Amino acid sequence: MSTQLKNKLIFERSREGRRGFRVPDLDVPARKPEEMVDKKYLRVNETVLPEVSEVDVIRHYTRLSQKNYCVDLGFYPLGSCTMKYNPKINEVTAALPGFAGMHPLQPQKTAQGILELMYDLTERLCEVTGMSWGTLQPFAGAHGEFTGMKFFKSYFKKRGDFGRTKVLVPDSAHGTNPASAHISGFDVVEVKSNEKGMVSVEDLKQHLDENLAGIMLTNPNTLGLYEEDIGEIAELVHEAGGLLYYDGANLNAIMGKSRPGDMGFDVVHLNLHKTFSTPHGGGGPGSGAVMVNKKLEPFLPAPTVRKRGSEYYLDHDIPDTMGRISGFYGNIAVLVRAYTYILTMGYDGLKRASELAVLNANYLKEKLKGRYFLPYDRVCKHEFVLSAQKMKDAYGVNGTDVAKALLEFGIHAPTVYFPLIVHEAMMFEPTETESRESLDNFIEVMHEIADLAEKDPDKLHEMPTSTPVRRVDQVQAAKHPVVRWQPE
Amino acid sequence: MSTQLKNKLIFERSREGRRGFRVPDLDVPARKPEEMVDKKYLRVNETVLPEVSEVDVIRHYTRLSQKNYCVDLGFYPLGSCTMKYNPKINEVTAALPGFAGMHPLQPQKTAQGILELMYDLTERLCEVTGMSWGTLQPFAGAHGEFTGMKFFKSYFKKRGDFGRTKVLVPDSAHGTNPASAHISGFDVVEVKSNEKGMVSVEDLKQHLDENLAGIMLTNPNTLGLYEEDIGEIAELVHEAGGLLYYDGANLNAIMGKSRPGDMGFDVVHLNLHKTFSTPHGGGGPGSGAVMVNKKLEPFLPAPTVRKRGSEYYLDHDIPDTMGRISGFYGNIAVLVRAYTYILTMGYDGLKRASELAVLNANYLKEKLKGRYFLPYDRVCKHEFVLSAQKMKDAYGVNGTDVAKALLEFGIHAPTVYFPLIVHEAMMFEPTETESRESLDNFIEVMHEIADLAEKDPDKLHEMPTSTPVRRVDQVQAAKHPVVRWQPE
Amino acid sequence: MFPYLPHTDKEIKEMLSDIGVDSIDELFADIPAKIRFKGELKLPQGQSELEVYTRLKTLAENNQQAVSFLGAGNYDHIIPSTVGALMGRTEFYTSYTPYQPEISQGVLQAIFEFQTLMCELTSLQVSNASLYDGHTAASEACALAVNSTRKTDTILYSSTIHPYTKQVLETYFEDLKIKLVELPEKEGVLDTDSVKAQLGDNVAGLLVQSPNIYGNLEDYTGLSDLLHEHKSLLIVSSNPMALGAIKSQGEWGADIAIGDTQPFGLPAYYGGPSVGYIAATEKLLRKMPGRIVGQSVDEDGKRAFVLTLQAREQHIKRERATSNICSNQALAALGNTIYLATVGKEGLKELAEQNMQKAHYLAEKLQKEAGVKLAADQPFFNEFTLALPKKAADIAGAMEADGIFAGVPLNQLDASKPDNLLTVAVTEKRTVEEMDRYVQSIKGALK
Amino acid sequence: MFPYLPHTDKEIKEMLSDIGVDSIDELFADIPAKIRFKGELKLPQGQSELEVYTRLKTLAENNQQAVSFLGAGNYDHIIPSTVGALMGRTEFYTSYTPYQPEISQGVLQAIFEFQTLMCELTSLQVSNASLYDGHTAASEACALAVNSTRKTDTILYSSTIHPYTKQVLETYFEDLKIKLVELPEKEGVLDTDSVKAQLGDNVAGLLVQSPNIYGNLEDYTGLSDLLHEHKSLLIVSSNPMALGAIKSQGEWGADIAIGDTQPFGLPAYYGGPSVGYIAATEKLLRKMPGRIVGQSVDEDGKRAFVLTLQAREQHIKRERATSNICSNQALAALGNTIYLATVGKEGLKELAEQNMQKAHYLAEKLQKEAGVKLAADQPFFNEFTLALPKKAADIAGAMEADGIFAGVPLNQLDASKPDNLLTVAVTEKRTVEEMDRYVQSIKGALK
Ligand SMILES: Cc1ncc(COP(=O)(O)O)c(C=O)c1O
Ligand SMILES: Cc1ncc(COP(=O)(O)O)c(C=O)c1O
Repeated sequence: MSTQLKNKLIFERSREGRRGFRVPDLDVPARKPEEMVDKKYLRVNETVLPEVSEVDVIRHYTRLSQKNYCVDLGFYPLGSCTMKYNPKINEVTAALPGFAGMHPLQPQKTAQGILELMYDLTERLCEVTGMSWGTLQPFAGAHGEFTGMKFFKSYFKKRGDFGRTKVLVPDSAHGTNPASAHISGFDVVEVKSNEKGMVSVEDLKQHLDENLAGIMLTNPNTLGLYEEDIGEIAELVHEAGGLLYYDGANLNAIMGKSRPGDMGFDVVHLNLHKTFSTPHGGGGPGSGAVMVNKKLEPFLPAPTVRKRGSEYYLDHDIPDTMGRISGFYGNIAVLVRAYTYILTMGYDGLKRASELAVLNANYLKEKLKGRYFLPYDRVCKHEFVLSAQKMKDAYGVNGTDVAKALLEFGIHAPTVYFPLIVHEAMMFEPTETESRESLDNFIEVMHEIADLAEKDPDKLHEMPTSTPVRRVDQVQAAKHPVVRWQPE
Repeated sequence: MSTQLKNKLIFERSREGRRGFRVPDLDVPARKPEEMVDKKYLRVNETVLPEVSEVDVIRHYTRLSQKNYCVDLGFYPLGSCTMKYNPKINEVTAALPGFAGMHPLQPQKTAQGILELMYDLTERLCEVTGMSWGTLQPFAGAHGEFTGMKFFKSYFKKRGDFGRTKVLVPDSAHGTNPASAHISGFDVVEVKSNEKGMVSVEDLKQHLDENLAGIMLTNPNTLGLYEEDIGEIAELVHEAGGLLYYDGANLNAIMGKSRPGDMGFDVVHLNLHKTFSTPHGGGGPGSGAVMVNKKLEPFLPAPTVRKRGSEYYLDHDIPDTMGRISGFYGNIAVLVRAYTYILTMGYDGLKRASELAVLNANYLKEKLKGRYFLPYDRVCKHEFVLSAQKMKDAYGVNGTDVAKALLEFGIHAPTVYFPLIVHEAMMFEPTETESRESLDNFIEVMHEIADLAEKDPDKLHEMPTSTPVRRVDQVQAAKHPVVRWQPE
Repeated sequence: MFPYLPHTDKEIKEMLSDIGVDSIDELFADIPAKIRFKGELKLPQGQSELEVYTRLKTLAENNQQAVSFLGAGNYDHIIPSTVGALMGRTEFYTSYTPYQPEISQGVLQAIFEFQTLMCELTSLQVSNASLYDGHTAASEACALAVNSTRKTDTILYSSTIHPYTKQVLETYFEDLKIKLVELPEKEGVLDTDSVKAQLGDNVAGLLVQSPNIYGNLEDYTGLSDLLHEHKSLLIVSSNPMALGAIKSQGEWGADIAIGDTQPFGLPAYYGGPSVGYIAATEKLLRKMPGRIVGQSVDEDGKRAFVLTLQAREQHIKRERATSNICSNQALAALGNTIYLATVGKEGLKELAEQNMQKAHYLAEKLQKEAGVKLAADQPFFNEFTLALPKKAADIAGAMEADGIFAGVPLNQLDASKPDNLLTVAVTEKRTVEEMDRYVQSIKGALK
Repeated sequence: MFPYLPHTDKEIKEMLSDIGVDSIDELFADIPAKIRFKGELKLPQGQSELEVYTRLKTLAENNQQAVSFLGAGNYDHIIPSTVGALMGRTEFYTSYTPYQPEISQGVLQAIFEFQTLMCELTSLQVSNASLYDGHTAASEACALAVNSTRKTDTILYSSTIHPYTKQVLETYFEDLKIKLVELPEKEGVLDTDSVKAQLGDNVAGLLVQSPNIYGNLEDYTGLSDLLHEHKSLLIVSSNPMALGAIKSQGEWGADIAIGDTQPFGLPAYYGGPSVGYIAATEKLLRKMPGRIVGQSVDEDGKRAFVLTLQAREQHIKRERATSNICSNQALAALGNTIYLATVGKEGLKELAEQNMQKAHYLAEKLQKEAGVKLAADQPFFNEFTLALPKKAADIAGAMEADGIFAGVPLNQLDASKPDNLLTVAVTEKRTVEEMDRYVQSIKGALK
């Protein structure tokens, strides 16, 4: 296609007077806005909304879509993101008009189906995590963390324990952890990792005082390692009067194998858009459902779904509730998908998924560690972290270069520069839905990149060349931010 | 992606023992086939059906899809094909489970909705064509032509007129016309076009004898020209005792402007997958609905949809019927789309569509005729034909080269080498859904190709280079046909 | 205002001026006044999506559904979610016939896979890109038999083929100087003894069907040899779902295999779209009807797929083409391909077996508990025919009130059949409860 | 057998051997025995698609729908068919956050368009890639006000904002040493006279909403000047559909605009997903919460889009980030973008006007024919509040029997509100017949 039609913004396709949508004929008297409402309330500014036909809209976004990678096109070895396959049946059930058409404030007796689903889902997520009840309202993982921190707050407030202002977060934690603790009114204190890549119990002990509200952990941690001292850590924190928060982003490693509740956690958030296969949608919507044990159940956000006899209802009457955390009840369409997935997989499938996720990760790790530096060389769970530091020192090829080279080969990049405790970190999470040949192809490509790093590093710096755009100037974007299109 | 995963057949992705589908658990006693049926009836051969996961299936066909051009990606100036935009609302209505789940033999009182739709659609198509009733059963245009020929046969048989064995077909006709006449038991006789590109009335008159069954015409004809003598032709054929068949593939030019019935045609087939916006699906399914005038109504294929009081029913009781032409009632899902389209457009929209289709074609014609030879230079209807003959003689660039160059520019090729009466024919039909800038882009590209033909014809012979594959060796394909994959 | 018509008034004016005319009407001035359409078509005005959708939804809801034991060529099978997801890719469904292979490898490769699958299932060597449906495929197969045998003028067919197939054949051959001869049945299957009597060098082929219209499996042992002795071809039509378990056409020695692939991932949709499949022996390839995709290479030597052997087709051969077919059922064939890829080798076997197991469960239960009889004592796949003590239509009518579509009364398809025959189809979707309800319901209806 | 688990037994064995272990269990040996989970999760076994679908369909059918006049933040608008078709493109919905711009231009450009649209509608200069919903957007906006003003500790808000927004605010700020002060209303709108009394240099901002929870439009003339005198920010929340007709936030002089874009092409879906939008003045850009897409160029100088200003975000700034948000509502924002592109400039105007016209038709008819009163005599958009002579919940309950969801009883959202207030929303989808039925129904209910 010639450039005339290519690479335009929808606004640049606009033609004055063109229409792409027919509004139904008005069946009540036509009155001008100013006949109904005083002019001072009315809009004066014209908008530059596009003026395009339906054909324009469809072609524009169809072409745009083809500039995008996605799970249905290939492998995402993206650590901490659990980019597993998003089953198609989930999309079918989520599209059922009996769900999609529901207003959040319609009478609850006309909403028994969706309430049952929410109840059932909560129950199942509790079983998987070993907790007692929960909330499906958080819109994403970070929102779940915030909710978790509010559980902490409510719990200590209820006990009149106002001095507990400190939340511990490991240096390997995801950025949302400290941020969530902070916006919930906690002071964040970093706990160090030990030489094994695990929480240092020694360091932890330094922080166990009367100001301790609790700790946020993920297990397996962001290095993909199971925290071997988790039992002791839980005991220590509880003994010090603190609570334990479980960041469930990494649950995909341990379903049916180990439950946060059994580890000693008091509150758990889950990323249904990771472990439970709901699609990422280019960045959302997800769901950060939160499960708690009996101790924290009184503080659930309002409302929570409950059952009375055979009737399901939204319980707003929670005396010690932390309050409301979202407008309505969360990303319901995401919940329908997650529920569908759990039914499809069953106890046996979920466990098998974790087993194979761990198998895939260890297989990749073993096949790559000869060519890339593996800072923590032990059995991993669902993911593992390599470092490009040595490559960088030797050939000037860094983590970004490896990431961008993968794009050239038609594979998504790993997560890079996280966790922060590994220099030039590259974090790989294959998930259970990648097949052996997909992994082998990836290994082959990674070896090829390692070869190139030695033989022709400049070629790597040039990559990617065959993608819809090449490396993008991030500095210019941040220095002179242009965050909207402007008409000429 | 490395070649390891690319460009494979689904069979080449197969891994022994892999599964992509779970069959529901059996809820009746499990018995081996040979316990139910004597072994001699049972299959022995293993099949090489693929053994792949759901993930494999989705990725395989998603990637394949991206190797395909389509209307939603761009312009198809494909003459005789009416590649107009396929509205999305049609897909929504066609997916309604109330239609999709219906068995063709379920009791008709449980099928009133679909029968009403079929009735209504027949009525509307009759209005557009000026006919009296019809059948929606033909699966495609060619099937409609066959049905039309069977109307001819039935009519003459009923009259005891067994000598009428000859059907006239212009030399500019689509290949399906003579083929359909032939497989219906007629002898095909070609009628010549005159210097204006229209049916030669002189030549026609040579064939008007007692063996004449009738004539098959499309109007506008395949050169996109309205047959100016159509009134006289109809009179002549009728006077000679023959019938007139209208190939409706070109109806998009004249909706609300001119009706085959008014022109004097006795039977009309429509390509609902052209004029009525149903998608082509990579080659089908379409629908070749056939409309007839009162004279031919007694010979409708059985069953036909009728109404009695407020009840719709399938009338099998048609004493003079030509018989059954398809298993059930046609491509019903296609009918739902066409009906949706007619409701959306209304009388005003259909007429406007034809007006703009003709506007677009004339605009293109005027903008291209300076650079490409236009053999019949007059106002056209929805399409027009250029010739690459001069280009071929001068620079060795033929119709295929122009077609393939367009692919390089991201635009579909025109129809080439049809109609047969123009050397190096290139047939352009823009349809009404292409915007001004889409046409202008096309014109620009066509001019660039004309420039290249003069300056660098070899470059054109090389094209396309950036498509998923380059020019394909058709000779080898036909000489040593490989029409299925073979396991090694 | 029409959302699919992008032209603004200003653009129209400019375009007219570029063309050199003053109005759109001028562009239609070549239509002779006498036959020009004056006034407006008697149709309602255009409507908004909401209004159109509301109308269509109302129509859809005016159809009723029930637990279905209807078959006779159209079955209620599971459709995996992959099928809809992938058939819904716009690159597939809004693309044209793949005449330009460089930008059509998606459709071409999928059809090549479809052809391979059909060859595999039928145990034959070549296949095409699809025909309209299983019934018209029978006509094409018989035409193929006529065209590829010498000096033949007769097609034999079994009286046990689908009555609609028969009727379509009759329409097709009525004007072609080809005789159609029906061979009798015996106890619900083709009376194979009758074949010999009708065979002769004028016979192009014999068309049989198994499972046949009663659901019965037929035994074709020795049949192909017999036919081949007379240079006649054996054409066997089969429900392709059955081929997961029963003997395939190639295994019976058939020359041509046909059938309807609706069971493979296509919704019942009141009968269409489905796909007529055809597969044949290698030597019939150049006489095959319809489009065929072949494997080749591109200019860089890369494997590529392309429509091939087009010299058979109407747009080249015109009246001498092997068939008049042009547009076929490509998208539906893609659906079949995705279906078969998804269920896979083991899945298809399992599904076929479940169909058989469930049909046998119900048939036995009906005989034992409802005291009804099978019309014939023959092996069957997922469909069987009851010989009822009352009119089948009445029984089915009574059972409808219980929310059950009980089966197809055979005289509805062919008025010459006895009116007490009810053909019952049982797919993998029918549960044991539904079947038990069926038994209860028929007991009530028979009272 | 699990369709999403591709491993064959053979592959597992080989992979284990490559890893150098004997069994999968060995890979889990690092889980301390004490806390290892023994036994199996108490969940049912995995099921086939058909079984799962049947269960979900049953659940879906256990919900009932009616002609809906429900609003209060979630509305029943037309969704053009383009929205579903394009949101259903797998390249969009199965893609990850566009951290790799080279292979994410599709999502990035669409979000850039979304940001532009939000700026245009609100008449403000910058916007982000989306927040969770309109209610949490209010908290983020207030936090932005606090973070971008100096030494402030107070947020004022109008009592006429959505009660749920209020409640979310309370949860959000409860532990943050920020005071929330509610300003009173007068006749159904913010009592603007009360603002002055509460203003001081400690006030970070004032949050107001128009149309407010009653549906009333508020008059903010002079308000931004007043706030700006105290270096406080004006935050205005608006139903974005209203912005097609009513004064936009920027036109009122607001510093921050927020709201919920559910009306733009998103199904009601029991409240989610929707999108919280936020737009602001240029100078607040570097304090904005959430992801932002910026325009840049690639190495060849070609325009390209990229996530920018990431230094604000948690994965870089950790506890010092402007917000903790990471995943947002990207796909839903894409839906909004497609919606707005489809309805376009004129379409949005027309839709907004129809909403207003229909709501006014019903409001007037109710007053004239059913003798009910509006709670306040104020201008409104597509929603208005009735002050009924009986409990609103009872009236609504009675009307449900006529197949009508009559509106939201306001005390259901906020128990402190009078129990006779019913907020009624009328969108372009409601027909004159439905509204006339409404009037008849309420007359009956009031008897
Ligand atoms: C370990 C961890 N925790 C929390 C999150 C935040 O989840 P969300 O993006 O859903 O807010 C992520 C997301 O990448 C994560 O990897
Ligand atoms: C003029 C004309 N007639 C008939 C046909 C045959 O229609 P179908 O392909 O639907 O059989 C075509 C198709 O291209 C055509 O262009």
